[in-house]
Amino acid sequence: MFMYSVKHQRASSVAHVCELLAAHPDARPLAGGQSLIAGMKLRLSAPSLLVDLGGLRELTTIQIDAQHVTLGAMVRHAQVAQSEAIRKVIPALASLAKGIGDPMVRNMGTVGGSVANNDPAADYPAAVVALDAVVTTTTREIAADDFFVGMFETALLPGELITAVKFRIPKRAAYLKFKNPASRFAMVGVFVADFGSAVRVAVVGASAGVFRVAEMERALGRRFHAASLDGIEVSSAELLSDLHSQAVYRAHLIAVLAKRAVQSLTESGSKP
Amino acid sequence: MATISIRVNGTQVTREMEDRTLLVHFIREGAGLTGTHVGCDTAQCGACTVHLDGRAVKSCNQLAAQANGGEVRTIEGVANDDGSLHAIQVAFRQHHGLQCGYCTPGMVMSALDLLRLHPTPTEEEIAGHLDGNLCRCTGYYNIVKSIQTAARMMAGA
Amino acid sequence: MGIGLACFLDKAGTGPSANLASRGGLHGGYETAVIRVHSDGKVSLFAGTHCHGQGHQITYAAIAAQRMGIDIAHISVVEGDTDRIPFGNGTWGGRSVSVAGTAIFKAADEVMAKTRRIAAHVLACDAAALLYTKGIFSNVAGKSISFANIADLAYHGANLPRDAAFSPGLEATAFYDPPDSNDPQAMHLAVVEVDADTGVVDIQQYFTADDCGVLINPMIVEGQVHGGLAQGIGQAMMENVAYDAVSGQLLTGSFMDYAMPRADSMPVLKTTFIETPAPSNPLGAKGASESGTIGAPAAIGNAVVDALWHLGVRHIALPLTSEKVWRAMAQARAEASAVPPVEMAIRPPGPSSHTRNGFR
Amino acid sequence: MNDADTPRVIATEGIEASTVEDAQYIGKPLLRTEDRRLLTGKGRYVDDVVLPGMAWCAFLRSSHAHALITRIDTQAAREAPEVLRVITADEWAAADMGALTVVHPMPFSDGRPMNTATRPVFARHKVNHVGDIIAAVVANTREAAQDAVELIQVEFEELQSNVDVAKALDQATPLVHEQFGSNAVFDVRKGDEAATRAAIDGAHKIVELELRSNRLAANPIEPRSYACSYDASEERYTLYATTQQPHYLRRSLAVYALFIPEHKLQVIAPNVGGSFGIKGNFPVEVATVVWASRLVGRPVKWTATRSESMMSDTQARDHFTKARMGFDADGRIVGMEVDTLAALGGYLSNFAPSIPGNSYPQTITGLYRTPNLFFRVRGVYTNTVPVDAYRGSGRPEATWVNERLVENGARELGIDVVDLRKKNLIGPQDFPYRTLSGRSYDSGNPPLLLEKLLTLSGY
Repeated sequence: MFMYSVKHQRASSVAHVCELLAAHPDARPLAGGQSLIAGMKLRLSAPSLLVDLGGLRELTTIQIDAQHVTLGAMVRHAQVAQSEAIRKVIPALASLAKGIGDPMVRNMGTVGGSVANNDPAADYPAAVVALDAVVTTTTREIAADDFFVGMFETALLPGELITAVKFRIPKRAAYLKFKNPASRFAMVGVFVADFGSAVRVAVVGASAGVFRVAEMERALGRRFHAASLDGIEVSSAELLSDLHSQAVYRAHLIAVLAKRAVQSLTESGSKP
Repeated sequence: MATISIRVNGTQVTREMEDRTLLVHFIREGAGLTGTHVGCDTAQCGACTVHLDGRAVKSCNQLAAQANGGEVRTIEGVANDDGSLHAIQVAFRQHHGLQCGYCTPGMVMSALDLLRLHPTPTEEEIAGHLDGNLCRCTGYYNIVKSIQTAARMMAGA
Repeated sequence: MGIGLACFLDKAGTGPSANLASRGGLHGGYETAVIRVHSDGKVSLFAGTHCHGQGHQITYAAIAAQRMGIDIAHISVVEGDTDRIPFGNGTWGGRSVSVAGTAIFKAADEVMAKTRRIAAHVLACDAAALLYTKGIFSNVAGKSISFANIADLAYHGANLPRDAAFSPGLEATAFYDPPDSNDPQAMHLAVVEVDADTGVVDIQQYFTADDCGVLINPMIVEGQVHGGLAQGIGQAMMENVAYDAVSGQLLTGSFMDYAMPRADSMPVLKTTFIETPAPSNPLGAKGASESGTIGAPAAIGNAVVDALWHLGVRHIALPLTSEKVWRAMAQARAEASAVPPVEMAIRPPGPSSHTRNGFR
Repeated sequence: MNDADTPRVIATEGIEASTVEDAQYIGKPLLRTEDRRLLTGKGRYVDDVVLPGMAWCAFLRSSHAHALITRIDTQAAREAPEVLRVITADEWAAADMGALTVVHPMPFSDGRPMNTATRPVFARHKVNHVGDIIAAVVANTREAAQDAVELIQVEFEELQSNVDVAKALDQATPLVHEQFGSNAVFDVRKGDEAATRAAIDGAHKIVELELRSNRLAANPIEPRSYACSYDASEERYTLYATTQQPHYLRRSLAVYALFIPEHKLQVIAPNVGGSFGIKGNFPVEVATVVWASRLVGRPVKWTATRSESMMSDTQARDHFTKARMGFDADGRIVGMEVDTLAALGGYLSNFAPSIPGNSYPQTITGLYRTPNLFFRVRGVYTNTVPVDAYRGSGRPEATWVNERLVENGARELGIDVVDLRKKNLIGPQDFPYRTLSGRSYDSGNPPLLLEKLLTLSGY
């Protein structure tokens, strides 16, 4: 398929992006474009203008301090996957990035694009929620738990642009993904993050959007061990059934992946 | 319409094309280099893989305008300047790493990207890296072998 | 762990045409080849098949060059142009080498018979007494003439006897209708491991033994085995065109939903061959392209049943997706509720939930 | 040539043909001559062909599996910028054009001819699968053609659909082609039903399975593509086509579909990027491309997008089978009974009926001595993309049935799966071996092949 006619304009600054988005209500910011362009080619969306963020170097920085890893919105997945510094502080984040799509997609796709798109089967929302991140936009800061609203829906207002995502560095964390055999998106992805004081478990791929599993979080908060998850079942009532998996199987996979994620963090000799 | 100018295999190519033109169509129709192929429309098959500013990308999944001012290397730019085959091309031939040849340019460009990052990959790393490249003919065995051999040849060069 | 076997056969090089017609077929089973020697002794070889990845050029050239005793580099293979090539039936059903290859073989013989006649005429001896090696005919007297020189004479036309057997030019067309199809056979052995928690089937090792007659180019034949196998593994493990049961909508409308094997889907593989010549063609060749797709679903299906037989699993439908395998295990356990459930082993995770082995 | 006794593990590393002495080329892993071209991006596939003044074709395809077409309005598309021509079934019919022909029909066992509804170039009045072609647009650019396709307005009256092969012949299942009064295409029976039943019923062990062979898409990575130019002064067509059977494509177009003298149509198949069967049958789009090149007086090209391929390339397999196999106490097969429903799609493609009707039963007993065989195969219409040849064509379906029965037989008898196979394998001395499925196997040595496999695998 070939996309509908569209205008392309490269933005020179974040302010310029805001200007263009304000002037063209049906404009879309274009980050890496790995989902947006693909969707436009299938004629699933038809913005009149694409505001290309590709030239905005100020959005490509990775900042790490004692508590946080902050990724500029235009940081590519490959950058995260290959970053020694990130691998040192949140290896799960680097490994999540390394599992997105394929090498070519990772060379183009961006954190900001993925988070703003909020594909229910995308990986990043799991990290954002489990790592209790803050999404910084051109106008405000949004807590992870408030950011993802529904399928492909976020708290972003028209004209608002993500500029960075600030992840909290956990004591330990792991992300495991059961790949859809065709698309390589997550059929189920489970991100477990242990902050010492609390544990966060975020699931993607299984329902209309990322969600947390409170019962698992409480159990792991009491004792961070795979056995703590014994008997905890995720209800399949709200989960997706589609060509690739029925809800019941997704629910089962969540339990299995969560256990394996925890186990990978508690097994002797394994890295934090 | 937009004026798009991209350096393709060392030659500056400037064309007036619709904004919606994909990079792959700029390469195939604008630059006239048809070695880069289109095999799907959802960025799964990787037949369209080229290098943009040194990194492998799927040229069917971005606008030519996004690459404006950039530098693209395609399969036509892989062989040595004297016309002899690059080590990776020699290895693909040696190991029967191609059959119909349609996915091959994307495979080669993707493999070169891997060898840039990991000059001595294991079989498992190679197979993992080819996640974005579908081949329907070879069963991948000879492709993986080809890339391993190319790695050895390139290290020895 | 499970081991699965499949023993099976293909039917290739369908023919003769009359046999097809007797079953209602409106198309033939023959194939066409033209061997055209040019005036300098170089050769264009035209075939009515069409290559789409199988390496016809080198395979056909090998047959012609060996039969003609000339350098393979002196042969160009031409396919895929109805204005240049006599009517051919094309490439399908594992027929190109056994049928078109034989047409080439026969055209080569016809060209060489004439070449020999001309050589005998020039060297003034009996054709049967000529020795032919390395592209040169020689007689007992030690006089000789090269293949290229004969071609030159044939196209000059001036110094040939005025006899139909010595008409100018040097080319032959063969329409070859095989007397029978051939029956390539193969056997597969798959070793799988089933993840008891998730139902993920990991094909750990795969072994194939093929008897596709005489191998003209073993590198290419092995490539055909590999490629077919990937598609067979695809049918076994993941490929499935799905339609909505109610609306009839195509659910697998793109590569986002139609899963196919990738490099990391392939198991460790070992191949072997025996060569029982096909009796119906002088090359002894049989079809070699389909064994992978034929045997893999059965071998893998049998291996998974082997792995789960003790649970009471007797059959799982294709493709063997992890969910189906998981459900089969769960159902078998439920049905055998008297039997205590097998403990769910927790396995350490790999880089993703689904790791693969390397290659051989 | 190797001794049949000598197993050969092949080195995949090829050798340069120039290193071979004395023209002994057969049996050598010679490197391919086309690789240099294909590895440097110099391959030439149909979509690489650009003809001077070339226009583009795009198709409007049915989004419904089964529906009546109550109205088609092409006016907006015809008036859209850059559009040269809009074609529908009415124009095709008005021009007295032909259709695809099934080149390998299968009858009913009682002698009636099969129920033939061939795949049309344009669906008229009714669509029978998602992807069925309703109209074509020819325009100056690919994008304009695609844009104009969306301007064609079609009103449908949706019908209930029939997509499950297992239910295709059920009383309640809607008919794809009303005129036949059934979804059956053909019904082939072979073998001695009573003797086979008796042998199986009296067997020491009976294995019975319901098996499905899943529906597949061949998906060569190169999508189908056709580019045709028409020379009015010579009334000659030159067609570049993704095909594995150039002459048959010419014949289909010339003799059955467009009635062009064969000498006025040149088919060129350049590099073909994989096919596996699907580029062998007659692809309906090509007829439109060739015809349109004359109608608009310019070269016309169509290249499938992958989404289009998924709903228009012929698909494969899709069988539902009930099968039984009986064994004696030693594990010898005493009989096999097979009843298969094979989906052929919404229409018949060229070779479709012969795949389940002929190739499938011919290999159903595999390499095992089977003293009693009865099989019944019924081809059926469903509201799905037409089915045709794909690598294996009938043999994978047959092997799936045969080998699953043998495997479960061994397990239920408690006989080692290898031992049971050895007992039943055809021996080298049995060739040529005539089977009850109607085939004579030419040559082979199955026991040796099994030994080689077991040695190789260290079983």
